[in-house]
Amino acid sequence: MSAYATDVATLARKDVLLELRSRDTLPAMLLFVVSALVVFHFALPADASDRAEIGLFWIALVFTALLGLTRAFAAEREQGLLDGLVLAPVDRSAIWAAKAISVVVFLALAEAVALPAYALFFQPVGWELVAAVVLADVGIASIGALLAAMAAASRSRELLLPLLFLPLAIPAVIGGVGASVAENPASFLGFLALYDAVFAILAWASFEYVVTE
Amino acid sequence: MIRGREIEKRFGDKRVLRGLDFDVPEGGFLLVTGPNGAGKTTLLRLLAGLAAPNAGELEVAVERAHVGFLAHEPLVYRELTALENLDLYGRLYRVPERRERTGMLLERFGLWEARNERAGTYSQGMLQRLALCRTFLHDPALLLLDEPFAALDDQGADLLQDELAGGRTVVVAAHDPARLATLATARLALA
Amino acid sequence: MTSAEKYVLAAYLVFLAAVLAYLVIIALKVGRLEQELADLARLARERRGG
Amino acid sequence: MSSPNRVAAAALATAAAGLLVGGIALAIFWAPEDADQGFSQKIFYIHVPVALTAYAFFGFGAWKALRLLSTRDSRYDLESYTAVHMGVIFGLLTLVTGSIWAKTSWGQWWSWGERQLVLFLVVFLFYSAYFMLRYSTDPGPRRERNSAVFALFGVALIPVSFLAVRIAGTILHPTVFTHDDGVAMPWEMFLAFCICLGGVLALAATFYRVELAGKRIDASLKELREQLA
Repeated sequence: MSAYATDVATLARKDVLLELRSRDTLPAMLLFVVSALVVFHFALPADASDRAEIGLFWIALVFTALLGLTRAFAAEREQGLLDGLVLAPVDRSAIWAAKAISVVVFLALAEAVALPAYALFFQPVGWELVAAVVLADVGIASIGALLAAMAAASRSRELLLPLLFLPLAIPAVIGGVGASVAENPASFLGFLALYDAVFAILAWASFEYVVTE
Repeated sequence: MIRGREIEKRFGDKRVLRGLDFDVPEGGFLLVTGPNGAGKTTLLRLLAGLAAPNAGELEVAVERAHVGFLAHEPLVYRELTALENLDLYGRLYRVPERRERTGMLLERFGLWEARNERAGTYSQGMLQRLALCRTFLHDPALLLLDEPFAALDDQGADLLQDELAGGRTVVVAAHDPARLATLATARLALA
Repeated sequence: MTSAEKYVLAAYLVFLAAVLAYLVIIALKVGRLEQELADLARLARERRGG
Repeated sequence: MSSPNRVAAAALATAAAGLLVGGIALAIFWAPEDADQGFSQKIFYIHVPVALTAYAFFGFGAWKALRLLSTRDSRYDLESYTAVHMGVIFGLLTLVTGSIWAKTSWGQWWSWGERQLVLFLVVFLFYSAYFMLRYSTDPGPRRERNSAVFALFGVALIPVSFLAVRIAGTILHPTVFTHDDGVAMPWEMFLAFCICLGGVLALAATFYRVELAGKRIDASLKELREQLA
């Protein structure tokens, strides 16, 4: 594998190992997404439209992602470790790529629980919803990983990350909800792919500036 | 090896370093002294490439792969064991015969018995020794050490002193340079 | 005035109000800067005057 | 401000005043009324120029951010910050005049069908977060670079959100009413519009220079205070 891919793999393995060791982000995300869906059930009127239910699913997804992202650079921040990674002879965007991959992994695990729960509580899950979720995860993780590193340098991290993240997540929600509801989801899935590409490239190119001075 | 001319570094409106000149030849030993907040750590971060000067010219004729940086923080993950931490850095620095070198360093710095314990369970002194293992893991040509003797007991300090004498280029920041006075080939006092 | 005219007037007044508010903010800022400059000048004189 | 700057600023200010007064007068008294919207369409002459100016500032702020990242010269940080700050002020003005226009055209202060305004709301929310990022990060290279990167994300968000709001329109809330102010309008209207636009842009440039000068004086006073302390 190319040197870059090796570094990304090394760093991603470390992120997943850290999570398995501390076991604080993943259980929280799983519990959060299911309890959010249950709360939504009570929040919705009995004859709620499909679109209302789908909309709430996507809100649950975005906030579950936020939960994971708030913890994304927790270890590096609390132990002042980012310098260690930035010092290494590694392309700094590999740190971002590894973190984004680990966020996608945690999100996917949370969705592996959320989608069946949604099918159980609300309505059957179509392939287009699953495709939209996968595509949205990529965009959310790419942007979120960069914003998490940015917020790590600020004083009020937990407060700042949602503010930075939500406006950027609006297109993902529009694409996601649209794909799940529209007769031909193709245009929405295509939009999500464009959204992923634009922001993944921008995040990949600008991460270096977020971690060096 | 390192050349600095009129180096200046500002943090917001506070000027931390101003008009600094220094030269460190190959194998040289520069001792940087000064009270806390004088900018010693900032200077080391500039040399390590973690930050760039706002003005002036700085040349470090060594790539990141050959720089060893011992910071205030040990830069090791508390949730991972000593072995896992060194394995991570070993891969990132592409250290040849990673396992053998890791074992040798842990042995030398007296951490072999605790190699499978999480760094979070280590005492401050043990953490500092693990940080030293991390710093020397890739056999760096340039050593940047920030208050290296802090939190080290005598035995650890002796180990470090032997390592420093190994002919590498070294820049050390310390505010009580007792142990280093003999080794220093040049000094830089920051006000 | 028709209701449409009222609303159009309102829109332009909002714009005017924004411009004036901004002028007030800038004026206050200039005043603060002058005050700060005066303090510094006094400080400098004390330092030099001994 | 150095003297040539002061002359330039004065010239800009007078140009702004002249263009604005002339433009608005033309728009209200000379330009023909819109066929279906009638007199309420006159808000167009202030709403659209202000919106375009806001976008111009966001683009300008992103350009300065790019300059900061490539040259590390913190002079650009102040310029990028001022530009985004002006962009948000004009953004607020756009939302207010836009909702007044919605009220007089369709009787409600906000209509999700009006794509331009919805897009503007998303962009406005984003750049408001820019200030949260600046206020919660200590001054220094870290804040400058994070703000710069964030400003670049804003510029990428504008076209992406434009597309998102457009496709959202097809299913989520069919656009019942919208101000499709295409350029196919009588030349008188277009002329009045251009003059108003020139006036607003000149006014914006004046404010930008004044605010930037204010921020620079602030910075040098702080530095002076540090040396004297």
